Amino acid sequence: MDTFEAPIHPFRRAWKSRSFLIGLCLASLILIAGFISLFWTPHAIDSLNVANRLQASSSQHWLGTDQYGRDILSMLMIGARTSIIVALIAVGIGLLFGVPLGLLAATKRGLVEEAVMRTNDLIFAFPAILSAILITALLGPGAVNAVIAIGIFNIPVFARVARGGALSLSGRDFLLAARLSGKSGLRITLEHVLPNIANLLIVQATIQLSLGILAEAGLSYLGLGPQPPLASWGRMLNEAQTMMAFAPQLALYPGLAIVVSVLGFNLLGDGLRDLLDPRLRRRIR
Amino acid sequence: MFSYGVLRLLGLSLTLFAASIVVFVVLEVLPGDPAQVMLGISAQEDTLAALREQLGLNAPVLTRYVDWVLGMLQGDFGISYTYNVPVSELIAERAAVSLPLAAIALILSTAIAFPIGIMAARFRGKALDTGIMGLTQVGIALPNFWFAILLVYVFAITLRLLPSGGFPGWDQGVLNGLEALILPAIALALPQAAILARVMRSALIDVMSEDYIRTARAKGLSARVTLWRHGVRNALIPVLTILGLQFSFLVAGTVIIENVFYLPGLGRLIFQAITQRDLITVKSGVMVLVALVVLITFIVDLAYAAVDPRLRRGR
Amino acid sequence: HAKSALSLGIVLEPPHLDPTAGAAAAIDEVTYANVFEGLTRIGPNGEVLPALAKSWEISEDGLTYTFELQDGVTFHDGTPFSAEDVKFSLDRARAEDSTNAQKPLFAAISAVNVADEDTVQVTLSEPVGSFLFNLGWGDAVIVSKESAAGNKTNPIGTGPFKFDRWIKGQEISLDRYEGYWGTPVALEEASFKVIADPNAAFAAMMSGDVDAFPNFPAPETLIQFEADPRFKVAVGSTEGETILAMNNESGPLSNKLVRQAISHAVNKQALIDGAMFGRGTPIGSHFAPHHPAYEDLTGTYTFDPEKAKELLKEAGYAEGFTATLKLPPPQYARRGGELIRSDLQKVGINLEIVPLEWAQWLSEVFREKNYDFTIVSHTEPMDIGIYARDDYYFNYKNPAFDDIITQLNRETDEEKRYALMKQAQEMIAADAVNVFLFQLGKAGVWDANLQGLWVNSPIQANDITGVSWKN
Amino acid sequence: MAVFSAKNLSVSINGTPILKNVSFSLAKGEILGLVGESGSGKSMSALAAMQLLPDGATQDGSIRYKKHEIVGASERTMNEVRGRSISMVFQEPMTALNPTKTIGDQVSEGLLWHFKMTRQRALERTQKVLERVGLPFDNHMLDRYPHQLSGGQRQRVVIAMAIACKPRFLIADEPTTALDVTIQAQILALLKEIVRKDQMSLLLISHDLAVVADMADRVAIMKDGEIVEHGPTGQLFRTLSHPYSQQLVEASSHIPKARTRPLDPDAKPLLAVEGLVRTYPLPKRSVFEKRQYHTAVNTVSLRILPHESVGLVGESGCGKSTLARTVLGLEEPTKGHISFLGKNPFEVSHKEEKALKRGIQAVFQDPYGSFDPRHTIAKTVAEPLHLLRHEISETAKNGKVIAALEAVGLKPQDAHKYPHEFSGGQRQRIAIARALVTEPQLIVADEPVSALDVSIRAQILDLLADLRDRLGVAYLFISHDLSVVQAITDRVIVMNGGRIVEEGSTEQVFRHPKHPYTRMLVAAAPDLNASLKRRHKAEIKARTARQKS
Ligand SMILES: Nc1ncnc2c1ncn2[C@@H]1O[C@H](COP(=O)(O)OP(=O)(O)OP(=O)(O)O)[C@@H](O)[C@H]1O
Ligand SMILES: Nc1ncnc2c1ncn2[C@@H]1O[C@H](COP(=O)(O)OP(=O)(O)OP(=O)(O)O)[C@@H](O)[C@H]1O
Ligand SMILES: [Mg+2]
Ligand SMILES: [Mg+2]
Repeated sequence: MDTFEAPIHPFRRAWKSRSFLIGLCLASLILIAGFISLFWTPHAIDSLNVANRLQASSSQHWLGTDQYGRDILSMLMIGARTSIIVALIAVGIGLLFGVPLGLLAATKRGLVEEAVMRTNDLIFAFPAILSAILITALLGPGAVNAVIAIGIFNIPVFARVARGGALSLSGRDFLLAARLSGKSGLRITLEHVLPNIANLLIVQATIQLSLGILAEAGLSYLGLGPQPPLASWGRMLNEAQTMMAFAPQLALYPGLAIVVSVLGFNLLGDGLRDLLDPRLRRRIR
Repeated sequence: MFSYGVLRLLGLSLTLFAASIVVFVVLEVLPGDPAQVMLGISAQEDTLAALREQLGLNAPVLTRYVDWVLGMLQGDFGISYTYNVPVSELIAERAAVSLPLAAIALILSTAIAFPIGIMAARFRGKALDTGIMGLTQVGIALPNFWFAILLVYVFAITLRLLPSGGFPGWDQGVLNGLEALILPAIALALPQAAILARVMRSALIDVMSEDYIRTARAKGLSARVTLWRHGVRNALIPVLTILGLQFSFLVAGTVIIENVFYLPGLGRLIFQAITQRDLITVKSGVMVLVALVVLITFIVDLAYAAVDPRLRRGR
Repeated sequence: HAKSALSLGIVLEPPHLDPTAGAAAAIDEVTYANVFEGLTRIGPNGEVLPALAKSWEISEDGLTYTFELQDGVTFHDGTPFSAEDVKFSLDRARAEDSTNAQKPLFAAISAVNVADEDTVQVTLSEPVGSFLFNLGWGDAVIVSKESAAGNKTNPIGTGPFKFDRWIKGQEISLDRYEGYWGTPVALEEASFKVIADPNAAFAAMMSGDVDAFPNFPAPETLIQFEADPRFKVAVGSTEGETILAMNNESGPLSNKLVRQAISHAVNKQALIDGAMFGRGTPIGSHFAPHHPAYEDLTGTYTFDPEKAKELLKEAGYAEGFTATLKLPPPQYARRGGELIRSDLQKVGINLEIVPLEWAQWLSEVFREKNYDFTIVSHTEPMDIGIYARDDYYFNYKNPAFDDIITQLNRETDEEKRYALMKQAQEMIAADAVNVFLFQLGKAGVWDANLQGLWVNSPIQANDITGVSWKN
Repeated sequence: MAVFSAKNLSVSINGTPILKNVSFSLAKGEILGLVGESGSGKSMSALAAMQLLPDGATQDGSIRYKKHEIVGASERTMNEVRGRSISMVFQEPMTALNPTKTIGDQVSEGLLWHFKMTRQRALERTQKVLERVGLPFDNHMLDRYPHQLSGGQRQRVVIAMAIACKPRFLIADEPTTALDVTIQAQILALLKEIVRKDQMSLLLISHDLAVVADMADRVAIMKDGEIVEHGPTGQLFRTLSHPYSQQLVEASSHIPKARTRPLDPDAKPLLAVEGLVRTYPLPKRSVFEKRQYHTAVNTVSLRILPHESVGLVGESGCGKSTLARTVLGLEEPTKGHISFLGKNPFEVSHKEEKALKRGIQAVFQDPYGSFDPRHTIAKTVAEPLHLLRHEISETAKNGKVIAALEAVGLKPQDAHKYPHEFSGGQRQRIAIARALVTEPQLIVADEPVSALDVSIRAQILDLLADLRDRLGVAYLFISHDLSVVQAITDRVIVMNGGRIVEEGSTEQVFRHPKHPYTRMLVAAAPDLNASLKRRHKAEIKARTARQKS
């Protein structure tokens, strides 16, 4: 089995992968919407106008307005930005801490490995949502703390992936060759190991991103996520629930937005895995 | 096998010990005074002090930690600040809801996921597979609280078939209890089933490309028989991991669902206890959950050995 | 045959069931008048009614109260009720090591004497105008010496319902007490179901899982109940003055002009509409509109952003400033916060919203006074006196106001009391201590066949003693 | 009449033709050898015979078992044929067995499927079959799991599975490539015996001409999905007509040209190893157990002279690679002393260490695995120059890389390509170029050609011989393949169980092996010429016998 194959440009094949393409479309939709919201939204959302509330779709407000008279489309766009930023930074935290830890565990073995892996177990042993609630109780709700709460659980995930990847490389002769060239362990890790597990990490990152979006929605739903004036899909959903009977659009749109973005990043991750992870290619044998 | 178990158990207790420190420290620095929460805004300083003394909040940190841990080891989880009853009693009551709920959800998700996953694997690349996999993708992306709300809307409010939430207690009849758990269990199970089905499918596809499957086919076994006799059992190994993770997730991570259905479960107990600063309940409750997760991991490990003889040591 | 069971939704689960040992309103919501009774009780419209005390006499100087007790009263465990129990209960509440959350209610009592089996004499150290009202609080109910210690989990009182069982996190059920001394109640059993989530409350009500929700947590859904003949929606008042509290010592807020500017900048009607879906009455000071001494001051600060900007300019804050708005969990606060943030932004004041749990709110805002703005509803009845308290979290210091309250506390004459109350209302309004937003409305939803539930909430209680099903 | 025949069989997968008009047939009791290099379509032919072609395959032509047409036969028919009439032994004994089922279950499964019999009966039959393939009689065998057996035992189980239902036609796809030579010899003997006794027809697939020449009655040579030559064994090898066949035979007994640069037996040794021991801790079975150690290399002493080429042979797991890693300084010895260029690499200063590392480089077994797929050839070959990082300029570095590439016969333009753009032989050249770039005195080559096809192997051996003479490098040449070692080394060391059991000049050791283990090894090693000679003798004997009668 060739676990780590040549860097043939997998993107040429990308156009043939359905899930990659659909995922790319959906994810880009969300990403672009979020990005545009940095500069422009159809309406400002931090100025509330109760007189204008609960309007149906119109040329003014494409998706109508919410209970405070805010433009729902604008809220959704900013919500996209919020959840992607939260999820992205949380993934960043996971990568930043998890990958070095995983690589350390794989190269140092022995006690270091034991310590890293046991810490992983420890984090995994804490039920995620409850810990997130504890963390937000400790630090107060808000975007930053949602990032921390989600990010902490990304660390062991990436540590595991990095360690697994590094271990499956460990028997490979090119690492021995590099050692014969007098290179230090750190250097070998940076030059050989890291680039070779990059695929695995990218795939995992996409998946964690979609999980992060879901987690952010869950936390916001409980009121522990980003706070107003920032819009957040989970909070929109929570606030809309009781108005479902007379204003179903309020609950419908953010729900759809969550489904679309999670679906998008998931499909993207799946597609990337098909393209980059040779374990699947092995089946073509 | 035996000494392997002992070794694992030793590691697990170490995890528990570390967890107890983490939990204790976190709650130690958690802002908010339990006494004030209990007595409200009109309470006077001396009343507060009296209550704090009564709750044992004035003892030194180390003493409190040691007392707590020693207590737990003897089955004494402390007395809830708010409810004023032994925490162990509270947890037992709540577990009587959460554990069956998780179990039903798990059974449900397995019952849905296995056939679906196996079907998808059998008809890999065909329309059926594509359809199933598309559905599971949506299933994964669906936030379960959103799904739960929809269920309530349809089955409780519109059709009035099932209760919208709440739990009557098992002493009101097992049937009534089950009835109350159906919707929450479905809300929990479906997204999990989607994940499980995907894992089942990909594990099975992996296994079906193994050489020993070809060997079995070379013996003359038909494709279907090969799948069941040689495929499914070997595919169970990765599936077990996910099952184990899911069960702990289901037991512990149901705060949101328990809120939607106002079920008196473990997750909500802890959630409430945090907001009420019922620290002893939080501490002990979290420890029980952690222990549960750890225990399930252990059981999954043992189950591995049952499925995969390579992991049975000592032979 | 007529239904005789009631299931009633409550938002918060009581931590325990002893009203004499905790501040949680949820304790009273279950036990008040149903399980426990005091010497007096408060009626559906806030009036003081006799309860375990048949009648009373007040001495000329207002310092001695003599209570004549009801006969034939027994506790749910069968022990007879007597004057000794009254003495025990009051002494226990005011004792040094008491954990009574409303200990100040008993602060003026200097002695409780048992005159005979059915008569109790309470002596005060100074006259307290509201003493009979105070004795009607849930915190002043009479408990028996034998069972007092166990009341948290197994409450034993003298009321028409006795405690049956409590499924924690789920429901508390009561059964009719057949040995009740007074008029027997119509209901045979009642259960209080804990449903915190507004959406779940809506679902429970709609699906008929609960019969009544006297304090319905989702005002936005009421239209749907109103449109449905199965339900009755009763809108009443509460004692909850909802205010945008300001830390009168923090930076710009120490300037009266700034506070006045803020009072002008907040659009209260929009707030009531937006946050409460219209369920709330505008107020102009810290006083309940249904109280006879209420004075309508809502015109003091009309919604006028331009005026607000001018005042800010005058105060030297033409450019505005930045501050925090710390919000406790209730929806009126969280929703109102968003709207107020938007209102103040328009006059140049930028608020950072910091949501807090109650526990954190209590320690950060209430005790440490580490806040600029907060939104909270003060639900105690007749609590304008808090503005005179030293070290209260508003940091409001006005000796003239303190004087008025001292006088009010001494005064027993109704007329004069009302005059003082009006004066107090005007003073804090003029000082713009806080922004007085609205009187929290109470919206109850119940089965249209149900009768006898309270419409208003003079105290936080669900008195179901008069509830029955129509045939 | 032929038991089995394929006629004009063509197979393509997703449009790519894999087999082109392949025809062959087997008579009752006949052994047909199918040889050819990797990827030539041998396995695909076998899979077509079983109708177990991978997804996406389309086939054309005809395959017959006795009178039945197999191509396009229904799944039900095939399920009756497979295992019962046609059976197959797969290459990798570990992966061919289901790890979660017992041996008894797996062998009896086919019996239960094809015949109406009780489980009890099936297990009795299974026991008999297992005995037949030479598995020790003990009742526990049935209850064992694959991981509890050795490689040779596993392959016997796979054979038992294939012959349990007494099929008339057996296919063995590289049944011995994963095994040591001694075990290989046993398994081949077993197959031969079964075929003879049961009058079974056998299609034996192998890349090893010697094996096929020894076993098969007739031989077919495959290349690129076609059978290029086909005939009775002895005759075919005598009259090879197709150029590819000739090339193949020539390559598999290729001997590079002899050494031209003479050795100086009195020179100071380049490498001297004294009493080297290397142990590994074994995993503890219980917490309380004392830790056990496995001695991979046990008191080994050896020396290598400048320019000398020393071979190290021995069976799998005897400690060859461990010894190599220790010599390379990648692992510390547990005991013993190493001296390279007169210094102990584990005790020198940092600076001296660099110098020592420059002097000793390595070439590994798998030419693909020894490259980082993400680095260009230039970067890969330049990697050891890291040792000279403060001494030479970037241009000098490039010059050295180009020189090294040229020394192994590659073009300078190749430097910018990636490993996957090269063939197996080119890749191994690149690996050698990397080893050469620091101009080392000693190259440790751990199985450098065992992953390569015979024709490529011949090229690489030539290259190594050429470098030996041109540059004067010394080799420590590790291999389990005796013929390779014989071809390129001056001296041979034979290892068994971590110890050196015999040592001497190559010729002497192979010609007159002294140690019984060496003797066994030499005897078991397949040798094309020897088998052909044997076969020739047998043919003459048969002919004279026929003439006599
Ligand atoms: N599943 C598949 N899909 C596409 N091509 C395949 C597949 N399996 C094998 N091939 C190709 O078919 C050709 C013949 O493969 P085959 O396995 O028959 O070779 P072989 O002669 O058995 O080689 P080896 O000695 O390496 O086993 C090769 O070029 C291979 O790449
Ligand atoms: N890192 C290690 N830890 C534990 N045991 C090891 C380790 N490396 C090698 N061994 C053991 O040491 C013995 C010798 O291994 P080594 O790899 O040197 O064998 P080899 O002769 O090269 O075999 P092969 O021909 O299969 O490559 C084997 O039994 C092996 O299992
Ligand atoms: Mg092959
Ligand atoms: Mg080796």
